[in-house]
Amino acid sequence: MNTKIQIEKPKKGSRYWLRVGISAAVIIFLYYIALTQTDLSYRGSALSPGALLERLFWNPFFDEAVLAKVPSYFGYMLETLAIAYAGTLIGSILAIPIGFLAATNVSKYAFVGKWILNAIRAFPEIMFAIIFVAAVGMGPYAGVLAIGINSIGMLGKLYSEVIESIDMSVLETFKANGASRLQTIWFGIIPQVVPEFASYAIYRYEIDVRSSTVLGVVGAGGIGAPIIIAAMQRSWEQVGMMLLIIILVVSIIDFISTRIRKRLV
Amino acid sequence: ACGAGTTDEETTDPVETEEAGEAAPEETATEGEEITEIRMGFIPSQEADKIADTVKPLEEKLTEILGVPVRAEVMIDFVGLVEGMRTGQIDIGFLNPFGFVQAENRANVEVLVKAIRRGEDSYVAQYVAPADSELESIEDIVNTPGLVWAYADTLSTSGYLFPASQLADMGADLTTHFSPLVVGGHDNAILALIDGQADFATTFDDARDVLEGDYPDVKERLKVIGYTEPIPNDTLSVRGDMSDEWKQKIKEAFLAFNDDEEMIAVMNEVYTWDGIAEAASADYDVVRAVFEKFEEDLAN
Amino acid sequence: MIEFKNVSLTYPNGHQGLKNVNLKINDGEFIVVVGLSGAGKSTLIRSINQLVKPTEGELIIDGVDTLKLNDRKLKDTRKNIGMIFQSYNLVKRMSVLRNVLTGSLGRTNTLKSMLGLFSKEDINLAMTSLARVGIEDKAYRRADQLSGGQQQRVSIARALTQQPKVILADEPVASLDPPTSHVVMKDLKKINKEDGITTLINLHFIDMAMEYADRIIGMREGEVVFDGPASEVSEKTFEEIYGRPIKEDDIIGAE
Amino acid sequence: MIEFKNVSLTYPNGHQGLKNVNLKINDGEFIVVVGLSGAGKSTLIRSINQLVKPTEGELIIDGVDTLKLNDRKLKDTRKNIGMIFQSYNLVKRMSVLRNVLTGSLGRTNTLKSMLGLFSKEDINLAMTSLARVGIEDKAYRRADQLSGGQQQRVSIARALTQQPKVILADEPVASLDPPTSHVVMKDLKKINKEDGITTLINLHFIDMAMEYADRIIGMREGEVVFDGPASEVSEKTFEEIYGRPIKEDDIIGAE
Amino acid sequence: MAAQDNQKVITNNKIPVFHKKTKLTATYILIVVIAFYILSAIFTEAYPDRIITGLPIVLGFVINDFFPPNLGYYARVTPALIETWNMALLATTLSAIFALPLSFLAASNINKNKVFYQFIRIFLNVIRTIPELILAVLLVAFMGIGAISGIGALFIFSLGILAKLISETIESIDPNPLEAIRATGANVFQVIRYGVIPQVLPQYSSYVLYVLEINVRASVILGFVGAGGVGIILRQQMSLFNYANVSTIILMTFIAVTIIDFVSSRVRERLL
Ligand SMILES: Nc1ncnc2c1ncn2[C@@H]1O[C@H](COP(=O)(O)OP(=O)(O)OP(=O)(O)O)[C@@H](O)[C@H]1O
Ligand SMILES: Nc1ncnc2c1ncn2[C@@H]1O[C@H](COP(=O)(O)OP(=O)(O)OP(=O)(O)O)[C@@H](O)[C@H]1O
Ligand SMILES: [Mg+2]
Ligand SMILES: [Mg+2]
Repeated sequence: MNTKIQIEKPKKGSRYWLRVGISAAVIIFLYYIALTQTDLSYRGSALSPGALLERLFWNPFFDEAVLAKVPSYFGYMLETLAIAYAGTLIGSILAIPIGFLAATNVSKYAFVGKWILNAIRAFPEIMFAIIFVAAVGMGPYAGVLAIGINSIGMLGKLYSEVIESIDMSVLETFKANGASRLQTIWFGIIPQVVPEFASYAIYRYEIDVRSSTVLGVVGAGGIGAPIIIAAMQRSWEQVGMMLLIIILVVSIIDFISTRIRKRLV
Repeated sequence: ACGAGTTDEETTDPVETEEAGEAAPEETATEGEEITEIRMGFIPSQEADKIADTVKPLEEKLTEILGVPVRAEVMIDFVGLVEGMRTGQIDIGFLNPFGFVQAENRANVEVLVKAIRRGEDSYVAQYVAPADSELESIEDIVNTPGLVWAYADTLSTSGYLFPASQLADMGADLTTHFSPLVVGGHDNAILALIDGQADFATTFDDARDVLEGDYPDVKERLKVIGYTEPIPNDTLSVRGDMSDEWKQKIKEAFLAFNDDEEMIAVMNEVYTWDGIAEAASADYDVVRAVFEKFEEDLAN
Repeated sequence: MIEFKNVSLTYPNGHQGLKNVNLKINDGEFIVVVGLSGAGKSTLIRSINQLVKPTEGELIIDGVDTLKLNDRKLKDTRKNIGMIFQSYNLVKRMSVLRNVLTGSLGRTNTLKSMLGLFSKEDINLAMTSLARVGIEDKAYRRADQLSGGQQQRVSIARALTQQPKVILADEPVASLDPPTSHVVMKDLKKINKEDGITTLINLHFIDMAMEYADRIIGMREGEVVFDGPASEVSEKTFEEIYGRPIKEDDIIGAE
Repeated sequence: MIEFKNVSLTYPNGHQGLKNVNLKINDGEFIVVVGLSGAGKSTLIRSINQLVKPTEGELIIDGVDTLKLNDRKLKDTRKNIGMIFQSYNLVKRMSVLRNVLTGSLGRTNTLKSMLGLFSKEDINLAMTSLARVGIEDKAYRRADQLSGGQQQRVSIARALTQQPKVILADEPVASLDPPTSHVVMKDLKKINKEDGITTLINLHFIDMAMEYADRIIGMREGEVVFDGPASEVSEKTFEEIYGRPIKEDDIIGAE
Repeated sequence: MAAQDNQKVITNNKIPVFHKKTKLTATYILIVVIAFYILSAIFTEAYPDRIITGLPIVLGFVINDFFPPNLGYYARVTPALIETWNMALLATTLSAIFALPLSFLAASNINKNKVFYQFIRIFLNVIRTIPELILAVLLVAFMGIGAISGIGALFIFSLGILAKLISETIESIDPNPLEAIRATGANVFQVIRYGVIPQVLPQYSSYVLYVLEINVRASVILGFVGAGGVGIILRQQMSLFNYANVSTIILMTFIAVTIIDFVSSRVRERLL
């Protein structure tokens, strides 16, 4: 038992070490640049965090003017929820074909799909919102469309990754069956991925609720404009109250969606 | 400088039209164009220190006066508004002077009226410095090289364009004389002074008010050391392809507010307007002139 | 009838999976293919429905050289060949019945099948197939809720629903424990007898092969080294197939 | 020595996993626990290292009632008890050697182990353990690249690296085919003999139990219904354990 | 058994493909999803006809405004994009470090203390909920203007996403190896190090890269509060209606996103 067992650790080839070396060098270089080129000096603000937090999350409950606005805030929030819901639903459905197109294991033209998705994600959501305001006018509908197309970018990517990780051996059965390509997708792939798709779509809904606030910037509706205006005014009581409402509502959604998703997967 | 307004009864009087649309809940009022709904984009000007996030009272009043439903949406950025006006999706836009100049180029909008604030149809930008600063006047700024200059962003009329133009005229080389600190908002510019990050800031007059909630003593801490020349106030514009009748109608509706205590109060609340004056594109030549100086730099 | 005429198969990496195979498989036979791991059993079976395509020779099914068929025709050929896999290859999240119904996809219009509009006959057939392997009561369960043996029987039912003339089974019992293996082998044998479906099965276990096979094909390094009725299998045959005398482990069913 | 004194275990849902168990396990014994599914075999074994905690009685290991120990002391006790699971429970993406090294975590300083700094002795020991189960050449493979039998041997090596006084094995061969099962059982027996490690194994297969066990403990519905040397096992014993006469399937090794 | 059963099955003419219960649940889900959609659509006036009439306008943007991009503008975009990249990189690194311990605390199979677990989850919800723009405004108020505030906003925001995603991965890992390692007498840190981390590593790195991409794109929004980077010039060029320049910015962001996407898929391949 004391004899030393000599098993050579498998030698990694020189190409392996070259790769590791290059990767390490690139990473170190990136961090070097990031750390030296960014102005990381911290000056601090004369404003005490305590006072700000108090104004944000405590004072609103004693501010008559803010309290009086709570119903209208909930109205905005409801609009945001509706925008996000309609947008996410459209996006999560349209993302399915693109997701399949972008999945390397089912699509010959996966790179096309991936490029489309990357292009959508590279497009700033605010630009989408502007375009849709121009196309369909201001208001929630523009927000729905912007959210919808924006969701395609991320959901399509996540979907394609799910598709890429499915059990391919099942598909062989369909080949042996004489089933058509579409049938193979419908019976062989879709059942395997539906729960994950649904789960990601629900997850995306949460994100969309939050990102629809940005759309308020161009008049695409929801709670975005009021909260940003309040922030610009440094009316922290109002900001705080709206934040609390958003947090409350998103937490409820999170709670429900976690339960739904647990049952799905 | 208040225009004569029509009375409410006149405008709400139904006017027969040949093409009264089926969809129109109420009668439309022109022969030339069928408008069943007026859509109004509303950008709270950064230059105002108090903005309401709702324009409901204004919506209601205009609906009453114009006889068609008016819907207003609040937004932060004017790009969407201008694009909407260009494509005919938005009829009325509240635009700041710089936004209007841009919008006229891009979307061919037409200015109808402009704001009166504190009895003036223009405002100024201010130069602010810490109370204990050596800087006492704009000349001091021009004479001291290397100052850190905080401003909201390069497209802000009062934050950058007008002061920059003034400083350039007074002989400062904008590219070398200052070290600029772009901070995203007028409040941040003031904040940069309070935090000692900048030597002076340029903002609208008086951005310090916004900070009073956080820093009650802001006015003691910071002093105003100068002002720019007047900048024409923000506008109310309509899309260019609107029929003249409607332009007229809208213009009159707004001008009529001058005689209506209640509406002036509303306008004051939502936009700190305390009067409304007729405006022409030429009023904004001064903005155009300033912008042209920088246009080249900004575009590249 | 399936006929291999000088069939060889070279994998893209140069490995020769089949070497000049000549075989005649008559309708209704129950054949077990045995051989060591890597002998080419799977390659042989899978070349029949061209999940791998032989590179040389002729593979004649019902008078047609299937190696020359285009994709459409090949699909038609495949419709007549049911296949059963070691790992069952069921769609886990689908119900048993739907899994079985996928056996009828080859003859169902794509659009109809996607809308779930299977013909009444097919649904009946699927249920009957489930009943034949004794698990019709599980029809609406999700496939992954069944035990391994039950899952394999679902995959047999699926193959049956295809109404094939030939069933290919690639180590159908390798993932199952011995008693369940026997149940599955018995099912396959029964179906072969009742419907006269030509059946080819790959097996590791020689005792099982002997117990069920009408005819045994022994393979070694891509070649057919034995071909004859189970009764002809002798100690010498084992040596041919395994390259060494038979050991206890071969009988219990090890690799 | 391990001693169960009137040990009972009631699961939170009210199910009684163990009913008044009294047992004495001497050092160096090789004990096989048999019983039907649900008889409480796992519960018995797992209560020794308190993966489940008995609710009543005393469980004395080397003179200490382990049911009264606090978390720290319990960890110390666990260090002396190696465990082998039916599903191997290896970390799939880690190398075999690292998996084996986790056996030495109990005696390795937390910080050092976080940094992966195992002592030379431990690494040697891990290698030796792998060699003892005959798979030292796989040390740098990822665990999921091994076959089932090899994975189970890794998990034995992991237990050995722990240098335990007791090894518990909960159906160590249930996922393996019969020949591989024998290899694993032989390994366990060999280690028991060589190192004198007390060994408790749960098994389904009675023939295997008889083949290897010094002593057999039969369980039924949470109670110990048989306890004696393998030689004393009779037809009647089977009836006691299984509640019915022995059948062929019990021998082949089915559930 | 077969013959009789066959008879029984065949005479029974109505065999549903789906079980009644399955069908019912599916129908309910569908009804709920659609009902909510209809409600939202009414609420937001999301009628399809409007997008059809608006489509030419969308195309007009692409054809008239974005095309061709003013490629010469790249000289201005590059430094801004690098600035954005740097902020995203630093913020992602920080959140990748801090998310790990947080996500262990937010995983129910590791953190068995129910109260503490809920507290962590609520905390994560809160930081994930605050819109990035508001987060940036608040941080500027706290910490003054500068890259630090921008990085801070991205950090907090991505910390929430990462910790949630990773904690969910942790909750779904194979618990058996953990039990085995626990049985060797290892303490909780050792169990995490040898049982959990190897299992979540591929997901972890893929999520980190995913968040890196999100951060690169989110810094566009931070431009609104002066946090630097490509956001500032994007907003500027948009306000000047210089869409050819905007188009260049988007094109270069696209390249950045594609590179990250490529690296991310290579890393995933390696690790899975
Ligand atoms: N796709 C492939 N590419 C290259 N070589 C392959 C491929 N598939 C199989 N082989 C090789 O062909 C030979 C025969 O493989 P085959 O799978 O037919 O063996 P088998 O008898 O089914 O073995 P087992 O009992 O392990 O399933 C093996 O040496 C195998 O490595
Ligand atoms: N965590 C638990 N909670 C409640 N009941 C349990 C739990 N674990 C086991 N049981 C029950 O305790 C009884 C004994 O279980 P145990 O796992 O010990 O049986 P076993 O003999 O190991 O069976 P098998 O051969 O199936 O592994 C069973 O009836 C089982 O359902
Ligand atoms: Mg094979
Ligand atoms: Mg058990």
